[in-house]
Amino acid sequence: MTHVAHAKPGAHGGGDAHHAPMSFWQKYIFSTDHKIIGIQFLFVSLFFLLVGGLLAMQIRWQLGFPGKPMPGGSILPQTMAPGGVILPEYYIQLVTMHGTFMVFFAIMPLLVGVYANFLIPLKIGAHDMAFPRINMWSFWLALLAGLIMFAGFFVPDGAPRAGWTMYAPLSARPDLSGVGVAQKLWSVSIVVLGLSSVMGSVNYITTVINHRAPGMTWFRIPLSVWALFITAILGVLALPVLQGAAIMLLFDQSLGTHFFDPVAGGQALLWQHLFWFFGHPEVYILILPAMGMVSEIIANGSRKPIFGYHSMVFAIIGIAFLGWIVWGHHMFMSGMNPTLGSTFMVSTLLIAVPSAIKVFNWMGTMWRGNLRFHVPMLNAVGFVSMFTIGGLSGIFMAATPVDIPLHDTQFIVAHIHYVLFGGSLFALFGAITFWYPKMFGRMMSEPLGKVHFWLTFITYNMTFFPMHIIGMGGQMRRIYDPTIYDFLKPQQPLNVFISYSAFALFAVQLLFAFNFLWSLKFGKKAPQNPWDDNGLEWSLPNPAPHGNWEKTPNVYRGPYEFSSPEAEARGTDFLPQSLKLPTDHDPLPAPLPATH
Amino acid sequence: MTHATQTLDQMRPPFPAETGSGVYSKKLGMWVFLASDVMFFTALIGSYIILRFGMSTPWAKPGAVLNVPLTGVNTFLLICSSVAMVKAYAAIADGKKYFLRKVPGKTLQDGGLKFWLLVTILCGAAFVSIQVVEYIKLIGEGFTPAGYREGSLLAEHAAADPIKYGLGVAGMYGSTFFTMTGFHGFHVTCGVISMLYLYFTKVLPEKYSPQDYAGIEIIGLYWHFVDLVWIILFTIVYLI
Amino acid sequence: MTTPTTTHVRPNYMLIWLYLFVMTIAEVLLAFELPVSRNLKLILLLILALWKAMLVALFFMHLKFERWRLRIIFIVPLPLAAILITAAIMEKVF
Amino acid sequence: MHWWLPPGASTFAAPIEHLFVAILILTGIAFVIVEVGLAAFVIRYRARPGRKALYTHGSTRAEVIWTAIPAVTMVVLGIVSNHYWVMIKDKRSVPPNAYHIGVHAKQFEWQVTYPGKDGKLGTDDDFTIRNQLHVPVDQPVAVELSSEDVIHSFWVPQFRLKQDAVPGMHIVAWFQATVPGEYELGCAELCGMGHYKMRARVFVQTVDEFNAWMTQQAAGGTE
Repeated sequence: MTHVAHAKPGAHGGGDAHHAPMSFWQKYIFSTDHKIIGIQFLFVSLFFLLVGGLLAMQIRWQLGFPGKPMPGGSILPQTMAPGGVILPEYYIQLVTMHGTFMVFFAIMPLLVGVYANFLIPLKIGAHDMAFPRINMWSFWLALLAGLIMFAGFFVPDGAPRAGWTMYAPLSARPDLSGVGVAQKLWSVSIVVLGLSSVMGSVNYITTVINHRAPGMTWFRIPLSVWALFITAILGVLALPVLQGAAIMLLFDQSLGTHFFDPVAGGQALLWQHLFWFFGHPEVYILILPAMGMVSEIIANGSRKPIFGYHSMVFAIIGIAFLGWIVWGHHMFMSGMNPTLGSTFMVSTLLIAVPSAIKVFNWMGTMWRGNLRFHVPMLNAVGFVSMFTIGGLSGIFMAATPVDIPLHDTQFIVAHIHYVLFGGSLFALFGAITFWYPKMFGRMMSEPLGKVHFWLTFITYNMTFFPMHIIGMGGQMRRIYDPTIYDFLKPQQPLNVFISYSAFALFAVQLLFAFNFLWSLKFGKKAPQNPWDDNGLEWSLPNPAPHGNWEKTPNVYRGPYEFSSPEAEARGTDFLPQSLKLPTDHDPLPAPLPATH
Repeated sequence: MTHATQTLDQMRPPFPAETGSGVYSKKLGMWVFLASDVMFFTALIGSYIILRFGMSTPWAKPGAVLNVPLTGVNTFLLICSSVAMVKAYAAIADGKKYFLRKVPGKTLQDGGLKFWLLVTILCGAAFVSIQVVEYIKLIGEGFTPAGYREGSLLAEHAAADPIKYGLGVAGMYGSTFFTMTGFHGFHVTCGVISMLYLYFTKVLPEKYSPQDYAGIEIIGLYWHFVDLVWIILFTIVYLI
Repeated sequence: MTTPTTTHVRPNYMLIWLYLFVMTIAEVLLAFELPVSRNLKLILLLILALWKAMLVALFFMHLKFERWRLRIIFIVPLPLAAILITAAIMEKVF
Repeated sequence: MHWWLPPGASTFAAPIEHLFVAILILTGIAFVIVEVGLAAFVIRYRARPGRKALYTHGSTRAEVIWTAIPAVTMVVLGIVSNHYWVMIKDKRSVPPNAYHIGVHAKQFEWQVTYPGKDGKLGTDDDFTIRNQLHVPVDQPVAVELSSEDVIHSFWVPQFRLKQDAVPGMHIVAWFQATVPGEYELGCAELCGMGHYKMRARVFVQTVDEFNAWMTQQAAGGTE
């Protein structure tokens, strides 16, 4: 077996020896172990992903079959769907909470909460995060925020009704939105979530800067960690802005301040500026980690070094930088100064450049490779092809004149789902499968994974591609019943088609849920390095023990030395980062910085 | 300290020579947090600037509504507490764990960590107390987050002299003033509580030494940052 | 020790405190007593405030004695703040 | 079933559609390169016994090429787009002979104020009609948008015109209808529970018809 070759003496075998046995509570609930915290995040955010998905199904029912009783809808209370027929006010709650849950409590924690926690220390050779206890608090605060948000469904008037973007003054004035309590819960939840994200991000940044193993130089860091590091920087700088905005919104709702109330001199657009100044970096928080993990998987699946490692890193940094100066493109139709709009248009179009670099470099990595189509690789290739569509459709909206008919229509809904579902979620399906053995010591089912990928790929495109067309036809976002408009009536059959596809897409995801849960107990036992990968994490047993390495590993080379001559000399096509060849010298460990 | 963090401290990983920040993790983490706090205050102060620029009627004249002498005293207190903090830092770096000690040849006694940190805490606590008094007085006069309260003394003054009291901007004035100074006060309170905690768990038991006084340094960074924010706030809220 | 805090000459903290104190007094006098135009007043007050803030950051927070890789952390948010405020103000000036 | 933008009925339709097609071609090329390339690589380079991957860390030349081409394309696209953007949205682009109509949005209706016989808004003979927008054909019309409560968005798909109505702001949007007929005005920004039914009818009439209608309404007095 090839994966025995790089086993390091002392790297495993009772790796937990220096830790006294812990009770169940210490080990799994109030854990400070970054891997357990990652797994906690995984279960919680998968739950919220399911919640978001269920909300989406109801939205699709209403759009496909407006006014018809929803199957099973009769269990909903009279205030939401009497007799199973969705009410307009419930419909807006659905779209609001679908967006909120998916963005803040599913995709963001899945990418950052789960994989920043799980991968950063494992991939840079650290024993844990820099601040394990703050890390634990970050998880519990995120869960608290999620529960506060979830509670919105069960208070009088129901969940918030202002869209996930919470545009003021609709969100600020209960008399206009019709929601009192839940609107405040939204603000409180976001403030708590912001705190959690900042705590997490401070941890990730400090860990990456200070806790790398000897020899793990900046340009030997795996791309996933680079992406997560830059994401953490975005998080630390962007989330406080949203927190500040949410606090002002909360004060408007409860203390009688007038930040967003034009009647008393406030500015309605101020909310949009603050929200999108956070919101666009947030968009990259939702895609950069996916890009990083996909890079990891594509290099592994292609058995080739990543094409243009340095430009990949600079592309990540470039996207993150541009992310701060493009927020105005969400406000092209808002009555913003048109000259400002021109500036934002150019900066937005420029994002195509680093994105193109990434896509072509992924293709360059696959070019003349030896492609192994394991499930993660399938999903990663799916990511590249779908992200490309999402990126290209963005150009339509970046060009301001073309944006006029497309803004706030289903076209933008298609675009965001091509990036967040076709992008982030495909990457996550790949990542979950790829690192599943590291988390749980077992493999997910390969045949089931392949069936899931292909069915998802097909139903996903059937669901979201036609949305471009109905968006071009002019269907506005968040409207309860498109059939009352004459110009939308002809395309109602397409809406029905999308709804059926969406139901199928949801059903296919149950396959993934089954695979995930079933493999926990009955999956094949994972070998130590199931994917023949180079990463430091695979020098540990599966699952890795608390504290990771007994002795900090040394790093001798970059993360993507697949098919190198040295590897071939060993009769394999991979070369783990921690494997010492006779020609390698040990990196010098630096002295500890003084504690003051 | 939990078991896990103890073992982690024992097996702190070595630092690669040519990389890393060159400072220990807690300090680095505090700086990253401060950067994030800058963005938080950007949201609040930025909104104030944006809203003030957007008003069509003039803002209230400095000192018309707010009590500048009182907050001037507050500013003084915060500057004093900041310098006391840095003196505490210098004291423990020199190994002075004591409260006060007689130094030969000098009339004033020499302050150690215990003395200077106590001064810091007292000044900080006094700042918060004065701010609470200020709030109570302002609200009593009729200045609330929603603007000038109907029928209050302030509303009468404002009606008589709308330019001086910025009648047209009362709502914005109240909103921004209370939010900005309120969150600054919240930061000060958090700092005072943390310092009290350190004072009783680490400073009085003399756990800090010239080899390890990370706690003093990072709480100091936070404290100076809060002072820095106040310097900006005092000028743009009270004086302009 | 190789850490910067021990290699540099410690600044005279009480002197910095005196500067801060005097500048605060100057600010209050400027705002209420000095008969200069409003715009000049505004600029002078902002310069004084930034100067004081710089003193605190450089000496009390020791940024003067830190390496650039640490200073940069504190500097990065400032242009972002400037971008946000400038863009949102431009809104009103067209 | 239509698969394209709704048939255009204003002077903005043609330039926007041309730009749309241009972007469609550009993105179409990129789409084909990427997707066909991916498919070809997936088939051609799949793992087979004895296959060896090429050991390479990349090619600076290739990377410069695929950095430069998108960069140049995007800058050109930006310059071209900006021309039309200024034409449509810039305040100074509103034609001086435009016919001004006030549109006041509120939850959940459009209140359209016509200038009456003197052709000027803000005079005594103004009159207001709910949810009906009458405009003359081939005549620039400036819509003066305002909002009562929350943010709404003035959206007539056939005119290719969308503009938010923001409370506290006075926004002027202009267009010139080219095809007489009946259209719909919808709200494109979530404005509350009744967002979906915030619908008004738009009548594009010949100048004679419009004048006749105007006279009749003005005679009927203000509502």
